[in-house]
Amino acid sequence: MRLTAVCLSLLALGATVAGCGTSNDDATLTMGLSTAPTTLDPSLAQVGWLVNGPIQLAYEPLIRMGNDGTLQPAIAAGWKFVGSDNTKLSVSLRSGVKFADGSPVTADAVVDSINHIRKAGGPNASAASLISGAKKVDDSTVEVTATAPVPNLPALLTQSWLVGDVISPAGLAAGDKLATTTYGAGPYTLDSSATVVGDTYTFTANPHYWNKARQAFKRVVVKVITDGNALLNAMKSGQVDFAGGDWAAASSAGSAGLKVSGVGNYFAGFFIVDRSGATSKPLGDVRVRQAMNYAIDRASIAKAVYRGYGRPTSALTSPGADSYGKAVTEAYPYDPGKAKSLLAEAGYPTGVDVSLDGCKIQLRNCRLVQQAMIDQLAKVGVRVHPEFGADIATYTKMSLSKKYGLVYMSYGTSPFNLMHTSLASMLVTPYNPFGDSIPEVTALVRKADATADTAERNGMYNRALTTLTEQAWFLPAVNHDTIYFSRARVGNVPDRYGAYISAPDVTQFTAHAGSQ
Amino acid sequence: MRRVIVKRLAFAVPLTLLASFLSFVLVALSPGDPAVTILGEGATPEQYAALRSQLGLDRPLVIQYGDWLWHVLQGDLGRSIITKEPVLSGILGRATPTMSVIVGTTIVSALIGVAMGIHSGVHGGVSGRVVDMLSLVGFAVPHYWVGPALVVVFALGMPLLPATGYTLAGLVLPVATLAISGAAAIAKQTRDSMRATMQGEYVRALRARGLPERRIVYRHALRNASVPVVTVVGLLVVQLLSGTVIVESIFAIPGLGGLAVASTQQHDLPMIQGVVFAFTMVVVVVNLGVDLLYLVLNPRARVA
Amino acid sequence: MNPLLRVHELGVRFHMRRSEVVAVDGVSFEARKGETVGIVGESGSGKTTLTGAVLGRVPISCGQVVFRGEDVTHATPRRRRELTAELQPVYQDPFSSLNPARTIGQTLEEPLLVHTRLPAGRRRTRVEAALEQVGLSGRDLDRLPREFSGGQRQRIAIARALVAEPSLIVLDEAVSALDLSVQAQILNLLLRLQADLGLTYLFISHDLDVIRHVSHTTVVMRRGQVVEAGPTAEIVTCPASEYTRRLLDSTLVPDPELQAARRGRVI
Amino acid sequence: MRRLELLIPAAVLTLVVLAVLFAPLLAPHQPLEQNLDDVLGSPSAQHWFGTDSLGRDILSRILYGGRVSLSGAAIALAVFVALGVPLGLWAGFTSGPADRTITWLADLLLALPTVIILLVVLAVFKDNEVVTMVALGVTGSTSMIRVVRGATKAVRGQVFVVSAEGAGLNQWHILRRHVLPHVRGPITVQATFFAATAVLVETSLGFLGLGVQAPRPTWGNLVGESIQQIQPAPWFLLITGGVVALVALCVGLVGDAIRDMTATEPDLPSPSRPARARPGTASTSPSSGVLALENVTVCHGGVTPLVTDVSFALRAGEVVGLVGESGCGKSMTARAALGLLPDGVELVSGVVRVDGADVAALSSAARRRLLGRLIGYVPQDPVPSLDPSFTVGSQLAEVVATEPGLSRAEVRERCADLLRRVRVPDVPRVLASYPHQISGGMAQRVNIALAMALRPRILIADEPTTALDVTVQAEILDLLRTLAAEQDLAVLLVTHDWGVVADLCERAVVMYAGEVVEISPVATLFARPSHPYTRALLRADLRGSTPFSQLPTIPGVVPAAGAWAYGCRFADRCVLAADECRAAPVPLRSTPDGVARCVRSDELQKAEVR
Repeated sequence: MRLTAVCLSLLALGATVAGCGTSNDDATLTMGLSTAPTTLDPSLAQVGWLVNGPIQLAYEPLIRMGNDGTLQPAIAAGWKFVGSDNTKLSVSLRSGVKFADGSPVTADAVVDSINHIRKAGGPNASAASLISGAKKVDDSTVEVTATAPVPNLPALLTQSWLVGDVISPAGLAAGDKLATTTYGAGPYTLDSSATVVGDTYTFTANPHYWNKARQAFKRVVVKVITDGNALLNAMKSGQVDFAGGDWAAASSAGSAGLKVSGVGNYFAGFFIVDRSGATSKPLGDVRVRQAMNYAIDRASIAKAVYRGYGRPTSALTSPGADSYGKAVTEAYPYDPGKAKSLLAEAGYPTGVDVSLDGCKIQLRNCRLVQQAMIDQLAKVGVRVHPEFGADIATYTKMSLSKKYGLVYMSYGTSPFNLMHTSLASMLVTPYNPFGDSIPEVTALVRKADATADTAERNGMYNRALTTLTEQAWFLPAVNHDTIYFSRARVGNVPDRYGAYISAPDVTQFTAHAGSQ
Repeated sequence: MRRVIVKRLAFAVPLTLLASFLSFVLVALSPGDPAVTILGEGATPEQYAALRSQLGLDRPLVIQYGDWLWHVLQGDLGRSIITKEPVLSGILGRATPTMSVIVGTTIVSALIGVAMGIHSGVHGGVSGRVVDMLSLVGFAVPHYWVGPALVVVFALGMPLLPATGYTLAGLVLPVATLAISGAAAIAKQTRDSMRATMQGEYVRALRARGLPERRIVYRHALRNASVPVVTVVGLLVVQLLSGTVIVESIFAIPGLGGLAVASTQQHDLPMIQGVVFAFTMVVVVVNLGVDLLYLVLNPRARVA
Repeated sequence: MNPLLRVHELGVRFHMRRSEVVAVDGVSFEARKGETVGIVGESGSGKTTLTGAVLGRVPISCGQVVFRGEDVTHATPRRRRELTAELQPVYQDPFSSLNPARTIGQTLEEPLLVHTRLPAGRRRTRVEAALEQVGLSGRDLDRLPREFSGGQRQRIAIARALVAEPSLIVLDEAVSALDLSVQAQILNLLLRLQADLGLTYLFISHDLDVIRHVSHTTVVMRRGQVVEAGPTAEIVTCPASEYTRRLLDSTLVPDPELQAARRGRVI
Repeated sequence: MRRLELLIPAAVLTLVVLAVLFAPLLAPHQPLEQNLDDVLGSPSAQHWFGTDSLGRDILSRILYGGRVSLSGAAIALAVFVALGVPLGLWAGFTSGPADRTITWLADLLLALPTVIILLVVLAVFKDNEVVTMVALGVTGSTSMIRVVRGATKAVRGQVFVVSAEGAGLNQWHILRRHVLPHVRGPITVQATFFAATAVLVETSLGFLGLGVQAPRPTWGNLVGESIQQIQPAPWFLLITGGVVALVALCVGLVGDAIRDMTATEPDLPSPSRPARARPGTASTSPSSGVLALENVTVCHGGVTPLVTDVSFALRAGEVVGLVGESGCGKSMTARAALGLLPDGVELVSGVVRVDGADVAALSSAARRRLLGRLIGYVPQDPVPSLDPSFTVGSQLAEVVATEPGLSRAEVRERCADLLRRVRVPDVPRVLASYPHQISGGMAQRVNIALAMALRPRILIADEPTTALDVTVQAEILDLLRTLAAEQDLAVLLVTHDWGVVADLCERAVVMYAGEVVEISPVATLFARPSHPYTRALLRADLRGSTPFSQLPTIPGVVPAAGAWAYGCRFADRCVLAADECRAAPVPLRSTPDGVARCVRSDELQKAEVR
């Protein structure tokens, strides 16, 4: 009798569990995330990770950045700078666009949304702070003003930087609920009933979406699978259609029939943040910092750690970025002999000791790069003493504590004025905790920002980057792709993405006809 | 029976309080900052400070704990600092998968373990040795080893079962992974107590009354041998609460173990408190269940 | 002459959860030096609790235990330990009363370690002497209990009691678990030791025949109370109480005819 | 065999520990030496275990990593033992408030999620392995506390501890000398299993990316790294996980072996000498009885004889006493008659006939059907012989219901009737009672009712009144007598009490050292015993002795099984023993109304007369 009771409860359990299963039909796209999004609120979301996938699904930006890097009209039908100093952008709004709740997207709603995000103080604060305000010009025109010349102001209004994601008036009034529900005008809308926060987010097509051509799926399910192997297994067995992957798994995924694509824009290495020698006197000497740059065998690390998806680089720029130039990326060839002699020249023939705010979490192979670099630095006499924070928050706090000469670098390519703001302006950031800056570099960047001509502007950015690289403020090793796997049924997945794309925009994918 | 329930429940109150207070203090004293988790790496120190004060994290610990407790007493477990999700729904959403894994593992482990234990305890000899050996291997082989191996064989090699996810079929592999060691522990205990019970005088007397051996083993000896086995099963359930972390990770099951790890790393105090609360409740309920089972199984415990 | 041990109106109560159990109720008797007091009773009569109270193992609720004129009813733990040199127990089961993991020598010298400051050599001599007193040899010192038979183990248990040179030995069912021939050996030994050393025994047993053989005075107990007490010869020949008579009638006689007659049967 | 089970895993463990200890000498490479041109190389001659993601030699990393992991496990173990043992001892020894407090704290520790504690400790102490392992030891210690407390409580109640207290030892001495040695077994077992758990937990933390961070190798971060590389290099995890599993397995095996060695063995004589063939003796008893044993020999382990060449028979309605001291084989004989010999003991030769049929020739099912239906059994200890978990009624019904075609009501009525027949007052209450709720005498009545439930023709009672009070004993004996007479029952009564024999039996079979030495009608036996052992044992009985007199005793002890003399087994203790007694085995010889195994029976009779 007792056994029967057990069996019955087991059956009951089975029924509940079965109810939670996700069906994987043609109309559903299932994407995998390795980290749970901390919030669904665009004003508080992190920039640049696939983690933003859920937000991209639900929020329509003013301007959409295509996966190839081009800027495409979205809620904004068009945009242009007013005047020639890149400070004022006039945006004309598309008519008839509605939020998922059916209310219209008005100029007032757009202005309120931009101003809300600007002031929210989220992780995106440094980019958002470049915008000083938005105001309604007429019912179909909004003017966005920057605090200083910002030549890439339109890019800030894309889904990549979130500032242009328009939140409905209801959403702005919703307070904390903004973090767990969606209030956008995007192609999909969150189905809270089929959502387990931190695990599964189910989105259904937004019936009011303005551009039916962009709604390739009826449903998009976002599953959080933190274990990389589990994620890959889920893809191999057909439970997930699209997800980020690991370099080590790329060949195995390829042979299992998954498409492997790389988004090429991350730098792995160290920031040499203590340029005045506060934590370790030798770091104040440019020759020591240069010696460290000569000590790194970038090609070997790229090959061993990123397996064909990484390129050696001496500078923080990628092909296609505004500051790119081949020369600066090859500024420091691998030359341990030169590294030693530079150290000796600087007065440290027996080597130097430096501290590192190291990387502990599983973040873009950071632990391997870090170990390889520590080993190579040790060979020329730079003894690195790492400490590790348990999570990104601790890691950030540690670097801001100004106790570390080096800070681990996992940083994506951005337009150069943004990179300059967070890396080399007076601003205190985890990448520049001492708030260092070089006045002539700052002046050069300011001048470039206000230059209308693109080629001329990019030349100036490259010169500024070259100076920072010559001063050896950074110790990058590899410019690497992040890897994404997709199943054959997902179409329109580009082989290469645009330079500033840090994570694919899944709303641009299509359902591959006849596949599966 | 009522005495036992009242005693256990009375015990549960201070236990819950102390457990929640200890975990609150421990986590609060550890480094890490939800403000940084929320704002990311790019905010200014002033912004962090403002958020911390908005979240009430700048108040003295005792006040923070008292505030939490006050709300709990009113039935409000609060919201996650990070995701803003209500703690209660977060816990409930995660508890179902974890509890299904635990319940499944417990049932499978108990069935297999008891069967193996009976066999070894009653028959001994070579088969007993084999059971001993199997249970040792089950104990020694790490979950992170068995889990992936099972996935490779049953999910990728011959796609019988899903590799990940929380579905009925998806529970098979995680439960199998955990049940290997669970069954091992139960088999060991069952064998030992069956062996002792089968030497009991009443077993000899039952045999002398001509009762079938099966009846003696399953109706009489097993029931008397089951008290220590129930204890081990109870301990297994409690250990599985934390023990599922690895399996949840391997099979991508959204469970309490993963929630405990994530919320600890994010310093999400309300959520951690919720997890600890849930754990404590499970411990209390399991202990109560074990006590009640004792009463059912052992008439001598009933009067006293 | 003052009695060595005087138990006066002794009462022991145990508090259960809701009720109070009176295990021993108003028991009095005296034991004179060199004599044996037999305490006889069936299970539940309180005789074991009574010995516990005398040995200080069970808290006394009322009444008095006087040893050598000293009121030890509520002696401090320290005084109690000192008293153990004078008051030694021997228990029923020779198989469980010796620690199976320790050699005979180790077990026997324990009382000496507690009560004396003798050097190791002298301790060994004393232990050997005690062993010889009970009919074993000093060669057995380094052996473990499991190498001895039940009777030998009971001899060892008696030797342990003797080592501390006590004046009173409490024998709690000390021969009940032994076979007939061994029981006779141990009784002989106990009687001889009493004669040689002037020991006083408090002899607890359920077996009236054993009590009759060894004790000078007998206390018959039932449900915690004394049914009757007095010189053994009187009690076994003309019992005053109905209960004692029933006890006597129930004992079996190793003689078929006699036994049949006692049971009112005819062969 | 037992030794090997300890030696092999212990040897493997020692090898691993030594290899780890001497890693600087043994490791073929430096543990941190990278070679980015040879990452994730498969096992080869150069790198036996292959290379890791930065081209480091995995074998060397495992050797060096073991130093952290094994010392970590040692630390956790030390804390586990240092905390768990004293607290467990304290709780188990004192009981009362200390016990309650400690148990409560242990429960609290159990309720706190280990994961959270370890995570917090790792965060506060920046991946400090030592502190983490200390924390693990603390959280784990609940199980040690529970086990030690339980074991201590068990030892605490032992008579030898009470005796030691009686000897005046203080608590510290008692703990150290008497309790600790007995709790050592469970402590060792717990400790070994925890040591293995600690290794597993350390590596599991590595799996979650926690604990000591690379480049410094530990088994934990090696496992963590190999999990990341499971796709390109599955053997990496195979090796790292394999080392962990091997160590855990060996530690577990050592623990198991120690447990087996410390577990108390049943007190059966160990096989020593093969049974020597006794000269054949003619079956002296007629096989006409309902129960007949013919030349029964029972051995332990196939070699040590416990009972040799026993023959006797019971007629219907006859009560026969089987008498002797412990170790003489009377219980084993009774069990052979029942066909319920303990494990390892078997009937080597001879025949047991029930109603004329050779029991050994029957199938085991048929043999079982004899029990209860033809043969009933009354045990020595009445209460422990009843299943404590079922009511008297349900145990009775279980037996009664084996008779087919009875309705529930009929079964119930039969049960009540059975109890009435064994003169149980207040039948409904007893039927509803559990064994612990009734007195010993009542329980023995229930046992008799159970034995009589299927109306057997033979009753085998093994010391049925030894555990009872005298007043109750008389009642039970009367009951047995009535049952035997009313139902024409053959009763085999095992006893060591001459009084019981005198009271109930018509004949007695006297056993000494595994063999029958005399069979006589009781009147003859008590008046003129035919064997010196019978006579000596009768004389040793103090009933009828002069108070305070020295009793006649038998010198020496009953020889242990397997240590029996070749000739007369009693010769060494016999006052009449002569050379001829020791020369050859003595056969049973007829006496005027029975048999006796003595060459000097005649002298004995004369001496008796004198």
